Amino acid sequence: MDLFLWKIGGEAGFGIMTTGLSFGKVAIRSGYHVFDYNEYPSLIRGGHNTYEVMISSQEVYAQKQDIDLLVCLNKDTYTHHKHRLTDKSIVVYDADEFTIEETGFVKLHIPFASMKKEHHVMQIMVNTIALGASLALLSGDIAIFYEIIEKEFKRKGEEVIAFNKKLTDLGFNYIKEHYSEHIKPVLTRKQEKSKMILTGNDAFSLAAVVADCRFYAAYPMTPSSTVLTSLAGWQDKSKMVVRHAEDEIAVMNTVLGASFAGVRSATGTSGGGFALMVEGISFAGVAEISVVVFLSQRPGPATGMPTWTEQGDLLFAVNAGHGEFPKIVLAPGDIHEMFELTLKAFDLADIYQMPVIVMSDKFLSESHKSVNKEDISNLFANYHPNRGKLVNAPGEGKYLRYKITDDGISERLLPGAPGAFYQVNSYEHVEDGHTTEEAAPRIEQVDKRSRKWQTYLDSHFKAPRVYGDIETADAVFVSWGGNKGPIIEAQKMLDAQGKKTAYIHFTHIYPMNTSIVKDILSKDKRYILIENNAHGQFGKLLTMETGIMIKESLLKYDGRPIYKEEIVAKVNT
Amino acid sequence: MDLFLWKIGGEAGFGIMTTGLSFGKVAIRSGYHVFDYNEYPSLIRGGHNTYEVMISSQEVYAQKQDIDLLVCLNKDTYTHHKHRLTDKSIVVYDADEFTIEETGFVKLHIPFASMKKEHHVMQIMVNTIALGASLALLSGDIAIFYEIIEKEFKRKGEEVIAFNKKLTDLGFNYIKEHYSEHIKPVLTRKQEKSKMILTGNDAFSLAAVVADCRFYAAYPMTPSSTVLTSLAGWQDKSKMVVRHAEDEIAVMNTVLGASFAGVRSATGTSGGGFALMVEGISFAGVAEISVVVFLSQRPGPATGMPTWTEQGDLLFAVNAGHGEFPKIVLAPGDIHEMFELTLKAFDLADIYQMPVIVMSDKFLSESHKSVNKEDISNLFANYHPNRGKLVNAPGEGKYLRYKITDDGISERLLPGAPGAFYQVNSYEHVEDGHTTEEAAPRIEQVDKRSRKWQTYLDSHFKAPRVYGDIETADAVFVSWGGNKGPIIEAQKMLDAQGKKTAYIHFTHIYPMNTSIVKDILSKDKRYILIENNAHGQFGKLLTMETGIMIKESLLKYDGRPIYKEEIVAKVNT
Amino acid sequence: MATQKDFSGYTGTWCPGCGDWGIGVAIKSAFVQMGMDPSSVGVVFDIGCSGNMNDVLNAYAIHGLHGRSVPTAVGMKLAHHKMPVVVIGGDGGLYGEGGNHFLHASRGNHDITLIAHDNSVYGLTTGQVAPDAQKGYKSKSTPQGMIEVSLNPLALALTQGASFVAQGFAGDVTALIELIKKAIHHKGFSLVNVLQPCVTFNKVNTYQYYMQRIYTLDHSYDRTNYKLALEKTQEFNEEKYPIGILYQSDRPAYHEQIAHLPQDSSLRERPAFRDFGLLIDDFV
Amino acid sequence: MATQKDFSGYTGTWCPGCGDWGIGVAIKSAFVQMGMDPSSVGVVFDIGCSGNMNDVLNAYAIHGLHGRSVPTAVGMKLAHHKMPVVVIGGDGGLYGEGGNHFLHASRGNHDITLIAHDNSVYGLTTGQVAPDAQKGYKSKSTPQGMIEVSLNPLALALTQGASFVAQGFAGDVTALIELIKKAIHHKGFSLVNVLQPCVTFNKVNTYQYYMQRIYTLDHSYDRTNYKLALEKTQEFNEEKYPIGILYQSDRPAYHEQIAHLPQDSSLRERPAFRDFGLLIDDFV
Ligand SMILES: Cc1ncc(C[n+]2csc(CCOP(=O)(O)OP(=O)(O)O)c2C)c(N)n1
Ligand SMILES: Cc1ncc(C[n+]2csc(CCOP(=O)(O)OP(=O)(O)O)c2C)c(N)n1
Ligand code: SF4
Ligand code: SF4
Ligand SMILES: [Mg+2]
Ligand SMILES: [Mg+2]
Repeated sequence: MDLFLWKIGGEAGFGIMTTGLSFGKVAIRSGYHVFDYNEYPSLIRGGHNTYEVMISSQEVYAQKQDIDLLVCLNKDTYTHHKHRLTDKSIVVYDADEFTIEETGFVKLHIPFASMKKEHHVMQIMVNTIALGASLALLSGDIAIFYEIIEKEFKRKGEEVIAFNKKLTDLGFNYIKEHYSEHIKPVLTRKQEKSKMILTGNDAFSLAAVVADCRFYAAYPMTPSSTVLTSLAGWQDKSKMVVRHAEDEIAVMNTVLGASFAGVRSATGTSGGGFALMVEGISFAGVAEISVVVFLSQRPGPATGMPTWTEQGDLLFAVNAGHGEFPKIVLAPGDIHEMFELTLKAFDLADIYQMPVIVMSDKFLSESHKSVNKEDISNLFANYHPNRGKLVNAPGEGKYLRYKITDDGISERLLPGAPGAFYQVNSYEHVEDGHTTEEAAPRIEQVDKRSRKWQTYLDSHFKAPRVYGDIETADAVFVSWGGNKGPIIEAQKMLDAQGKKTAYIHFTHIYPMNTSIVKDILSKDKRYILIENNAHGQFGKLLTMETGIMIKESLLKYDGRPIYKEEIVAKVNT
Repeated sequence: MDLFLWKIGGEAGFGIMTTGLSFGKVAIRSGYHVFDYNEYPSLIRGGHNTYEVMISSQEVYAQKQDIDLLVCLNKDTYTHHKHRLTDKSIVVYDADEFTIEETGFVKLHIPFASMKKEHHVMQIMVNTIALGASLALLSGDIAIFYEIIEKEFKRKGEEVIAFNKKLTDLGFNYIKEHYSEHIKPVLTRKQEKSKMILTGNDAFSLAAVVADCRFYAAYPMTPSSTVLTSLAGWQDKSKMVVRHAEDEIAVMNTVLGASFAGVRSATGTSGGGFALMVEGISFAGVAEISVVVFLSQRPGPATGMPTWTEQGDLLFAVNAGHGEFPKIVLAPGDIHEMFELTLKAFDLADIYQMPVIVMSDKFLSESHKSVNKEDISNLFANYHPNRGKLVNAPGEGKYLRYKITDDGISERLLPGAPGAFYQVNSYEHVEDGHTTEEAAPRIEQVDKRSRKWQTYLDSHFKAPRVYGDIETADAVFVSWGGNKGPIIEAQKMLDAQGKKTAYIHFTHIYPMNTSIVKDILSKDKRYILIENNAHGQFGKLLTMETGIMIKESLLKYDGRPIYKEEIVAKVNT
Repeated sequence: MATQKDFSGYTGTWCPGCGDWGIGVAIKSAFVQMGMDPSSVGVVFDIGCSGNMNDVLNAYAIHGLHGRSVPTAVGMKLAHHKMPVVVIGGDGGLYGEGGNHFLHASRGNHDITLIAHDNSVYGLTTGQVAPDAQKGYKSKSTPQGMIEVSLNPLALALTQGASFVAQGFAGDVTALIELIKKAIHHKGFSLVNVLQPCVTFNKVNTYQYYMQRIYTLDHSYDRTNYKLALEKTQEFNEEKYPIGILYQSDRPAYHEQIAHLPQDSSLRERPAFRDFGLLIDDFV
Repeated sequence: MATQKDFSGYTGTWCPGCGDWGIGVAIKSAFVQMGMDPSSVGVVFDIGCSGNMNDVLNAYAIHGLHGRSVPTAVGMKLAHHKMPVVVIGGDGGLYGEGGNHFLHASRGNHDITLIAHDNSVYGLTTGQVAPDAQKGYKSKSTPQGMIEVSLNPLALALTQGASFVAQGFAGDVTALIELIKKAIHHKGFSLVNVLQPCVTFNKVNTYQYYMQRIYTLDHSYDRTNYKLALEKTQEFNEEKYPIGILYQSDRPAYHEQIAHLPQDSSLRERPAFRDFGLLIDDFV
């Protein structure tokens, strides 16, 4: 399979991100699939910033260890990544700025510094030169990048556009002139179905709009902030009301107020902000208010490592909120699942009138992947909100907000409906919503709420999807969330080595149908738990629910995502 | 065994609580053991209030179902409790106010209303008449109650004292005159060792002072509030600084600031307030700041049933805080354990430099039990704080707050020590406390923090105590917290029925030594999980840690504590 | 038209003589006099004795979390701004636990009405001090007297942007009705700080106490004068309590300033957005 | 005596030209000039670009939670009041997330010094609006402009009881040093709101912008006059920024009012209480 990894690095604060994304856009417009991963420090300036893009003619889900083309805008980029070079790697750098002693790969000097000086450009524009050079080396069509420049700088006018094109040419032509022998046919234009390129956060944001979420409140917190800023930026088109509130507690309660009043509402945050919302989640639980909470994890505890990745909040999310009440936790594993599960999350929140948490992590939230545009458009076009038992007018008799029912779900009347009124209540309550401290209604309401879980398990829980065949597998991976990408890619590698594997991919994290799960985990197989955390939290959750303990595990907790090669190595030990 | 249950009930807001406690004090001063349980609504007025006191010449840990003497200050008291009367029961009431149709027990009319009118007293003083009557019926020594009156009203002067004594006499003499045939020798004065009578909250508060906790901050929340108000009230004696802060978030962070600066610090709350503290707990986890958090549970979710009892916050507490870090959760089962474990909690927090949560619930927090005064005095006298690796001055070389050590614990230098400085950090950090985002120090610090757990398990974890003999038991109870009382009492009842039982009582809830726990739970026995919640959370925790699932359970979640008779019934099904 | 009875749920559980009784009557009367009915008004109750009005007052209501009634009400308003939204809470919840929301909702001028029960204590948790108590106030949690100076809710709201700042007295229901009506009628953030004797736990700020120290702002008072209002808010340092509207301005409410919110319908009632192509374009 | 170098940790990671550089220098200079050394001062850093001063400034320090530096500092002070305690944070953390603490710590007059980096944005999370930005401020999170009016930190502190309220400018380090010294020297809650250009995300409130609008409070200004100060705090509505101490009073600090706290040692240093019998007596 063709898999090419392009990587660029430079000082933080100099537009590496934009450059990386532009590169990815060229790739999809040229007919390729991409997956990217970026690293940046929790500083505005002064640290190191990298961006790597996988290019493939097949769908691709994760990056790889070997770098095929490394573009170094500073020395650190080289130093930090030289261990990832092979004899096929090409390194682009400015030999006037620093020297590279090592050999065993292709070194291409481009005089970035003198070009910068000659053309009086800022450091940030050097990226454009480097991008031009990259395109040349990979047989990219410069016209495609021109289109991107035109779109991006439309507002800034012709002059800016022309200047950017010129910078692109500079790099492009330098390669053509000096290193034509190193040019590889990686981005040769192909006719393919149109693609989109987006991150997990983009997918959540888009899906929220599609789900007819009309109110989003948040307080910025990496790596969830771009949901807030995207949704805020789209307001004039989408007509969503987006509010950056004073703190996460306000956020949560405002969202609950809006949801009560009848609009689909959501919020997003990371662990620290989520910690401030858990009281509200408990409130949503007892008052039976629909809400979708997007939780994008980063390494904790506390402030932790804000711009890195981890899956360290799972058990906290599952057990979030004091007291006992039902909630649903979903975890998409890739962009497509983020679309599907976000749409589903809004439906579930309405159907079951409870909090639904959609979990992500920095790796999934901020890595771009290409998806087929038509698939997504169809998904959107065919989606129509299911608002469950929401009604516009009260029926016969006294309206009872918390009416005892077999499925645990009561009719929910839109506030303002004439001829009725009711209260939702954070206290335990009787059917009409009034406070009670009596034993009998307490038990009734606890049981009613619990039945919603059973109804969900019967109607909407989805068993984990299995990639590969468990029966014939030598190793069976068990995992969740963004690890899906590296695992799928590792399976391909192992397959090529003649090793059969299967992957049990959980998306419907909590609650779970224990008999289904028990069944799938009880074969006489080598199960390997893979998690991006130290405690093996999903493994613990599986044990809690089924009693099964998975003995082998690959746990990574240094803030970096799991690489497919690490999985392969694990299997081969 | 002699077990006598006295119960009084009346309208909320009329001093039932004080009366109940006074009754208990008479009992301990007469040489008896007591245990009490009270119920009151989450209203200042208008609801119903009851107080029941068990009296025994042996140590007693819980109330019982059958009421021996029921004092009804209103009709509700009778109606709510008539199902708990037996043919031996006595009911005291005012037949001028309401009539009792049922028969089959002893009905004693006392004209409370006309006495009230005749003597121009407020409703609240009728309690004193009723208390006098109770003492007469139970052969109590009125002089003992006189002493209590004298102590209580010392500040109010002789007149008030005399008047209260007169009211007592009124009830006392009425019984002697009219119902001498019903007098029972329940409170006949005995010479016994001095006792104290206190609640779980009292025990926590006292132990905090003894542990040399110097700073306590809190925001009121039932059923934890009396810790705040007791400690605040003792300030002039104890010199503790007690602060009622603006919210629970302030509380938590203030406590952490004080702890950093070197004083033992604690806070207390219930589920909703705890929810607001979890971000701070995560901070304490990564920054390695010692803190004791007293979590007294009430039925949730959200506001729930504020004045009732439940054990619904266990998994929330165990998993509290985003990210992965060690914490310790302890749960005393009775007053004596509350003393011991609170003292231990302060030591553990200092030794392991992490958050230690002491769990209680309304039942344990607000029920009084008698304990041997000398035992407690000795416990206190023999206690000396173990502050772990706290040092006054830096050693050789650069001081490293987060130095990597084998046991995971680093020296902690008192801020202000000359010649040094350091920072504690909510970000991931290197040994000196400065922020890092590098993989290697991240792994090192995560591992270091985890090792503290291992050290704790090796050095301070205490295996569950077993009451009875598992080998010979027909049924083995598994439980935690305040259920201990009813279970111990149920064991006595079952024993009398010829049924052998054992009780595995967990106090060191989390983390747990899995091999010890596995071992004790793997016998071929009828295990019964007993919890005061709906989800069987401790059972889930046991499964998570050991894979073992306890099949039978007794779960109660109506806000009421478990009664020993319910346990007996469970065993007999 | 709806009557007091339509608004009346269960009987209140307040202590006899509690100021909350009067406030409860005033709120219901105001609702009735404004021609509202329980289906046409949204109420968010905080947690406290004050919030226990939830059982007494019929409406589309949320009995939410302690201290969080304000943001909850903000959400309710934004989702369906056609409905008037009233917050009923105590000084512990609104100014203590929820102080940050109070402050920022003032800035936002959200069109909600706060009826703050100023009793200087935490009634429901049996009498700890509230932040607007007087310095030195002795309570269960401050037996040596509160060290902090009083929180000044009127000054806080005023300096942070509230467009309607008023003070009422639970002992004068007639005047309170008028204030509440004006507050609800006002478009924007309106605070009615109601001096409310807690007969059970507050032995200082009694009816008697207030009766001697309140005075009514008469017609000569110019409530559009910000500076004057600012001065009025300082009077409580001298234990003087002006009753009436201290300040009112007509700056637009938050929801009126959201360009894409249909003012004549509401966020809830507008048609769904389905033109997803507009957004997809960003990602190709 | 300690020097600037003793206080200097790593090199800052702020953007070139960021106002934080100037504030950093001012803080260190103030510490040095006051004869302090890194062992004698406590600092609590909030989370933000401002809080990232943690790597630059040596002290007994806590780099705590976003928005929670004030209560953390309060605890530090109460436990060991001999040590001066300084809070370094941003306007997002101190006035947004932490607004409630700011408000209540003002009331308490806790003896801590806040150096608030007023840059109108959330720097570290790349440029969303902060609550003290001007109404209409366009940012990533408010692309149509902030709807709320500015939070007024000076008025907030002043009306809620802070005993020292000042404003500085990151572009005038010399004056800032003096302000910081006075603030630390002051016994009680001291706020230094520092106008701080964020060159990366705030294109409105630049050095230029402030240079044209600041003015220094001269000797004729009476900083003990509360009313005058109150007026001064309102000037920012007209985009005028007084620099200097707006208000100072000598009401006692919180810890000075705790009767049982030994003033000459500290809570930490006092002998342990062991007379448990005194308390046991309540329970017999
Ligand atoms: C997060 C949280 N903390 C504490 C409580 C406990 N609590 C309930 S009501 C109350 C105070 C009530 O005081 P106030 O808001 O002034 O109302 P009042 O009873 O005086 O009307 C408190 C602290 C709670 N329910 N939730
Ligand atoms: C509870 C929580 N919410 C959000 C964040 C993310 N966060 C980190 S810094 C910051 C804002 C920084 O703004 P400010 O306080 O003004 O400081 P500045 O960077 O401008 O100096 C935010 C929102 C966090 N760390 N914790
Ligand atoms: S405690 Fe106070 S505020 Fe609460 S109902 Fe009684 S008098 Fe009213
Ligand atoms: S982003 Fe702004 S506040 Fe942060 S370092 Fe850069 S200039 Fe300073
Ligand atoms: Mg109050
Ligand atoms: Mg800022």
